[in-house]
Amino acid sequence: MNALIDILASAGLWAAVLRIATPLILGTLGALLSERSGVLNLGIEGIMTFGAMIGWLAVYNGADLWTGVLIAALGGAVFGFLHSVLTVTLGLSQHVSGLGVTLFASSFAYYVFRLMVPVAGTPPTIEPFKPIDIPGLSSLPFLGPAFFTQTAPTYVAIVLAVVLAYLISRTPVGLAIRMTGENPHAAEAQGINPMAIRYGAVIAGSALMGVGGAFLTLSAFNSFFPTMVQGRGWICIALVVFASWRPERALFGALLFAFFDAFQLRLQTVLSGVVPYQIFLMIPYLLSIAALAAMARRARVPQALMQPYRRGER
Amino acid sequence: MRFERREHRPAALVVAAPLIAVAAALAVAGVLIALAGAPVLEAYWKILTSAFGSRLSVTETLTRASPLILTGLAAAVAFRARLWNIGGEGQFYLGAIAVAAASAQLFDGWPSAAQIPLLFIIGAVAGMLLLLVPLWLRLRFSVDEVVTTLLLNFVSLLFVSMLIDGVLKDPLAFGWPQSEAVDAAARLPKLLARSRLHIGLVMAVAIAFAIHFVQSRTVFGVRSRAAGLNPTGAVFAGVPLGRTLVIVAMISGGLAGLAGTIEVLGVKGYVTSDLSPGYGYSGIVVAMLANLNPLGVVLAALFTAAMFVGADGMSRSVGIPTYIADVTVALSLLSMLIAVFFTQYRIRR
Amino acid sequence: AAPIKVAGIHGSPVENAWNSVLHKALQDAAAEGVIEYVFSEGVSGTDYARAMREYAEQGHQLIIGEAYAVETEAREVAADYPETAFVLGSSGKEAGDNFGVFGTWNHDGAYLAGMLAGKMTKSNVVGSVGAMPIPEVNMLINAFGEGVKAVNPDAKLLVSFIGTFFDPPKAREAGLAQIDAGADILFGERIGTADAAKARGIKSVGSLIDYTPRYPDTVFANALWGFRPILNAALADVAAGKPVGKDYTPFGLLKEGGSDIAYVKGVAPADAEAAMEARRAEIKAGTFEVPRNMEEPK
Amino acid sequence: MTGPVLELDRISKRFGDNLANHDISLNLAKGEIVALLGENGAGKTTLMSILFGHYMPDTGKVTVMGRELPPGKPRAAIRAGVGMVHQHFSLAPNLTVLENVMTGTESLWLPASNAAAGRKKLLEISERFGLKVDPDARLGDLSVGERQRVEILKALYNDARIFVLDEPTAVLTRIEADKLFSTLKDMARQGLSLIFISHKLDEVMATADRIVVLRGGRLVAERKTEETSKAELAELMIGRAVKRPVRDASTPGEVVLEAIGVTVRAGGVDRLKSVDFRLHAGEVLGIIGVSGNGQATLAQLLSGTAQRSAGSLLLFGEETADLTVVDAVASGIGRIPEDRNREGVIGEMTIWENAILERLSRFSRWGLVDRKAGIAFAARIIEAFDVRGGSPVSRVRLLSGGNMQKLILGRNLIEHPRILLAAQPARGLDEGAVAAVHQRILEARRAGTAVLLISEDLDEVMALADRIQAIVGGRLSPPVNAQDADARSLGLMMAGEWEGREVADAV
Ligand SMILES: Nc1ncnc2c1ncn2[C@@H]1O[C@H](COP(=O)(O)OP(=O)(O)OP(=O)(O)O)[C@@H](O)[C@H]1O
Ligand SMILES: Nc1ncnc2c1ncn2[C@@H]1O[C@H](COP(=O)(O)OP(=O)(O)OP(=O)(O)O)[C@@H](O)[C@H]1O
Ligand SMILES: [Mg+2]
Ligand SMILES: [Mg+2]
Repeated sequence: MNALIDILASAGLWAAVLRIATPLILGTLGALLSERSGVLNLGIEGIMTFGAMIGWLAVYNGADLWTGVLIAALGGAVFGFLHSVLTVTLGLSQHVSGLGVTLFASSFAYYVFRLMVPVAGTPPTIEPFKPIDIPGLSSLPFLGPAFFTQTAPTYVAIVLAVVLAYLISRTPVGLAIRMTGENPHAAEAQGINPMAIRYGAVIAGSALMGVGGAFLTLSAFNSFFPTMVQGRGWICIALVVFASWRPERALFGALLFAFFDAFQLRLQTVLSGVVPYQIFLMIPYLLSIAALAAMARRARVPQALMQPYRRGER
Repeated sequence: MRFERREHRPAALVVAAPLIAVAAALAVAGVLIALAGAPVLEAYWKILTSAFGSRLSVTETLTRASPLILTGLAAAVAFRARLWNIGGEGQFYLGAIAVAAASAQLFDGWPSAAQIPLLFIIGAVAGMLLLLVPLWLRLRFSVDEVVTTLLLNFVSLLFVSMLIDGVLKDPLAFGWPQSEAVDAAARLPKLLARSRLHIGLVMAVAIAFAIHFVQSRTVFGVRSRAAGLNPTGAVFAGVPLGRTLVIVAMISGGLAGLAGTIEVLGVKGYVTSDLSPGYGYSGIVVAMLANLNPLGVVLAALFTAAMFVGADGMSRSVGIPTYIADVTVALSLLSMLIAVFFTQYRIRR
Repeated sequence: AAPIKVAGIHGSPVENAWNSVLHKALQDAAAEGVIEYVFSEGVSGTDYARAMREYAEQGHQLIIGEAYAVETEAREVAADYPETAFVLGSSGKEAGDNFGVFGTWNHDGAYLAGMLAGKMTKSNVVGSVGAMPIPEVNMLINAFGEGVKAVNPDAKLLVSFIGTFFDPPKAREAGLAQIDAGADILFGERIGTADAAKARGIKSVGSLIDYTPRYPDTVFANALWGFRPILNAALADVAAGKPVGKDYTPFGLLKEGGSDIAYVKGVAPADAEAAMEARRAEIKAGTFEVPRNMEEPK
Repeated sequence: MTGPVLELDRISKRFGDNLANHDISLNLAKGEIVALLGENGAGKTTLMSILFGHYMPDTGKVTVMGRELPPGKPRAAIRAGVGMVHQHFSLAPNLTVLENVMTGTESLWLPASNAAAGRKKLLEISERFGLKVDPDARLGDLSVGERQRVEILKALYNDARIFVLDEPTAVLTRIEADKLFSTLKDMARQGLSLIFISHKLDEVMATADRIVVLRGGRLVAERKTEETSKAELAELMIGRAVKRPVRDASTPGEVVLEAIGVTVRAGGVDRLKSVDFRLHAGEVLGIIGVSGNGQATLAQLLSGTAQRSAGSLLLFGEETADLTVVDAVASGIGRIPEDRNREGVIGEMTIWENAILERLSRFSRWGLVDRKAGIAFAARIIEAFDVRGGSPVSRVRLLSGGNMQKLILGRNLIEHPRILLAAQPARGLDEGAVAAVHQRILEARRAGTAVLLISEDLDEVMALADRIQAIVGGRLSPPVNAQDADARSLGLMMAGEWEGREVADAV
């Protein structure tokens, strides 16, 4: 029992929570934005992989870190564009297209990586983001090490969650996105081009996913490994549901899941093997399913999610 | 630009579209092959010969197609009734682990003739059960099943990983997380010696024909289609919606579970957490390529398997990164989806 | 003699430390003209047997790889291609004339590194991060722990497994968790662990390959494993037409020059280095044997 | 006066082989109300969709206030002052009324949406035109009439000068419709111009200044309202004179269906509260009421898709247990659902499959469908009921509403059911189709079928029903004979004005 309290009271746990959560926050926000406009993007796992690779590759080839982040965003956007062409313009079924994009983006990332970086033992490294020292805050007892010793992308991710929450609930474009996700015909009747909105949301969302992937190679670690995204994208899909499509809850959900993960890693050091680690990993999925069942009646799901919109077809 | 649905599909287009799609995919893949510095034309030739050029390649292609046919059918059957079962991968694993457990723990020493049919049933039931959960959530709470079935894949995989790392762990596997091997009598007979090809293929093709028959000729087939196309209308016409969907889910989940079953009994002999290279997911794409037609699924599965086996073998022959195989498969799937679309729609302005 | 045609089949991307040891040795051999080398990487369990068969049919004389995830199938394939020699990393036994096995026994180096770490820890807590509790990983971590305890019986060893082979960010998090739990030296069976040590300015021990160039101020010792002696032994057998159906593991032992410790002198106290070197000499001489404990460390 | 506010110039539009609009020109003056009439599929919605920019015309142009609109751009039409109320509502159920109204009205690049100003404007408009709404209500919680109001408010909010309303009253009750039209006239007086589409000639005559008739995609006539008549309009639309049939006197037979104190509970609410009625062979019993008062539930109860929670149901004199769809069909109840597209047919399935779906067991053996027999059955229906636009193997989706309805009627009537349940059988149909449907219902009555007609249309009920009961808040009034009823007394019944007597009867 004391051991558990020690874990909870350690600043390291909370710092880890923020770190582990960062790629999840970014990926979840990206998926959420896209789904709010009515497009499910199961390409996320592949897009994160590609972002992780291309962002790292850029930095490895001399770009600075923020340029790497930008290139990861662009890389994500390109696959977002591909997904949009398939699902928005052609109206192909979104989950099938998404699975195709995941397969393509990840295998393409590995292929390019292998061509660009011929193998030499362990993969080469870059100099990743460093924790930033926030004067005043970082030196606070407990709070400082717990919450103010992160790298810049972590703070960016949190700010983005707030910005996105504001964007969706308070701005004209957010309203347009929501209406497109609820009923694209209604949006069109209001003079909004639902196709353009969906393109925008999917592409911007995919850019966020790309950045989420790049966090892994530019901040959490300093090199790229094939398969290193390890299902984080799928967790994001679950978290969107858990968050009932709300950015502020997505932030909470990502932090909650990261908490389970960080806690689990620490629990192992005191009670190794008592609870199979798989149990902890199942939590976000099971919680999301439970959340869905609990709130399904309240119909928070964007009503036009996964419904293609074709102009002039009834 | 606008797309207009075709009321009639020109036969020439239906034939040409997939060919164009494959050509387009290979053209893009060719650029990537050239980037790696390999001879492109030779690479194409190697794709063909690695998929079909020898006894080994043919049997390998067919072996890989076998579970794909079943997962493809699982998706096609469900999608027909608008039951979006994205959970084939999870059902595959549950089917696999169930037969591995049953064969090793319950049927140890039973004769093949008794064991194998029972194991088929057990594998199918395991897959079914996993799909009935999201179906229940849909019928009871109107929870959309796309997300729930998708998420249950990960739960299922973690569950299997927990079992093969725990109670079902093979004590003889030196600590590697894998299940105990199935009884020798439970292994499926091989179709050809010195190959991996097993009777699962025959079974999968037979099931495809059976499903085609059920869908096109039986009362249940008409009802499940009605339920999928317009649930309200189906209920009004007296189709027992819940019951129909439950049966559809049982067939769909059962087929995916069966895919896991034949992979364990026919190929691998035990369960690891990398038993499936995404068969459940590929099955969805296979089903879409086949336009949900059960017989088309057989062809689409063969195509997908051949593409992978061919490109994988090619990468070894011409010495380029192995990842080209997945890239080629992904490209052909995406371009095939587009091609299928253009057989259904035409461009207007 | 004509170079021997060798194919490598790597279940993981060749960046993975273990595979990189094989890959590097094979590449070196190829560069020397001893062999012709082709390889596949990231070959999943489903595809592994096909890759073996394809290489065998293409006429490669020796196939190097890993059977861990496909033990049964790999032996079936070998039986089907008696003309081809297979030497694969395996937890099991050799089979027939043409299926040889080898294990990864760099535990000698781990033990020696533990002896240094045991003397260096101030907190009396050392950590270790592994992939999953499979025998060779267990043996390595246990050997490291034995080394620590040999010089510092009060020291405590923390053990974490990340449940997967490829998630460096996660290994890093596991390392950080151990540092939070008091560890001041980490043994990194997985890449990513040293990054945690580096982030917190403590020392760390690498495994399989020499991580010191990658983390110059962090990784002060490595439990190296060399594949070249195993490869040479296998090549010699193939060239001589002798059956390869045997266990090549011992060629990877320190005694045989297969594994060793690589450390940065002057980081550990001089007496610790001396004690360690003395033990190293004993191992080489065969007068001391590092315990091989494959049980899951607790 | 200045020139027309709106000009449609030689508009043509083709869908596949189907010429939906051919060379149509049309003007609209300031303050004018024009009605657009035409059979189902005549091209009215298509024309209006082109005007609004949903569809691209193949040829022709649209000019608003002297400025040509770029084709295919709803935004441009809205900017130019065109507002459209769609045949099928275009609203987002999960957004609030205010959000539905405001979406798209501000520049998308503004950093914040000015909800306060939007709310103020919305309330002002709703005040000015007497269209009351709660800006913060979730749209999905509103009734159909309220949604209609939101649709109109949306257009007004966009400062529309030209209004297009596509069958605005199709889903409204008479009372709601009357209110709507008085609002529209008021809008016209305030200088707005309106085009509305309707199949109801009474409304057209009462509201429009001018009437434009389309037939087969062409503009066939234009009349000033005072210079034409309902009869002429009907003839122009269909190309021949149509007259709605009226029932002739007959003597009802024995009671085939009797409900005693039936209550149906759904979603935690009593939708039907202890209702009583008797249905005789060879008569039409009309159930009239404002939508949302339980007629859908009553229809479901007798279709076998809803079950009672109390009371008893006597079918041919015998107490029935829960009535399922299969029971209903098997015991000879023909069912015409209220919503033909959602309930009546499966659009993507063929005509023959739709024809036999509810009696599959009769068209199958050993679980195998007898395709030949099904096709023959469908062919008989097509022949006997004059279903046009498809063969037994073509998809139902391709049929127009009227023909779809004939198919549904046909599959029920061809076997001479003993009871026919007809819910809103003529909703949304054009004059010709309405006449055909009424004709069939009366023929069935003559042949001894007991018909339960559920309708919101007073004219329809008065023309067809022998006896009439009103449904209000889930309760049924006692029956009155049709010859004793007039619009006024029925109106009172629909407002629930029988309560005093009902208690007396029950004693
Ligand atoms: N999206 C579409 N795709 C193909 N054909 C269409 C489409 N919309 C309309 N049509 C065709 O155009 C013709 C006119 O249809 P439209 O909807 O304009 O009729 P309408 O006059 O509005 O009928 P109703 O009174 O039933 O609403 C129809 O016959 C139909 O064939
Ligand atoms: N998506 C479509 N593609 C092709 N043709 C269509 C489409 N939708 C409708 N049609 C055609 O439009 C014609 C009229 O359709 P519509 O839906 O307007 O009928 P309707 O009589 O207005 O029905 P309702 O009364 O239910 O509105 C039909 O002949 C049908 O073939
Ligand atoms: Mg219509
Ligand atoms: Mg219309």
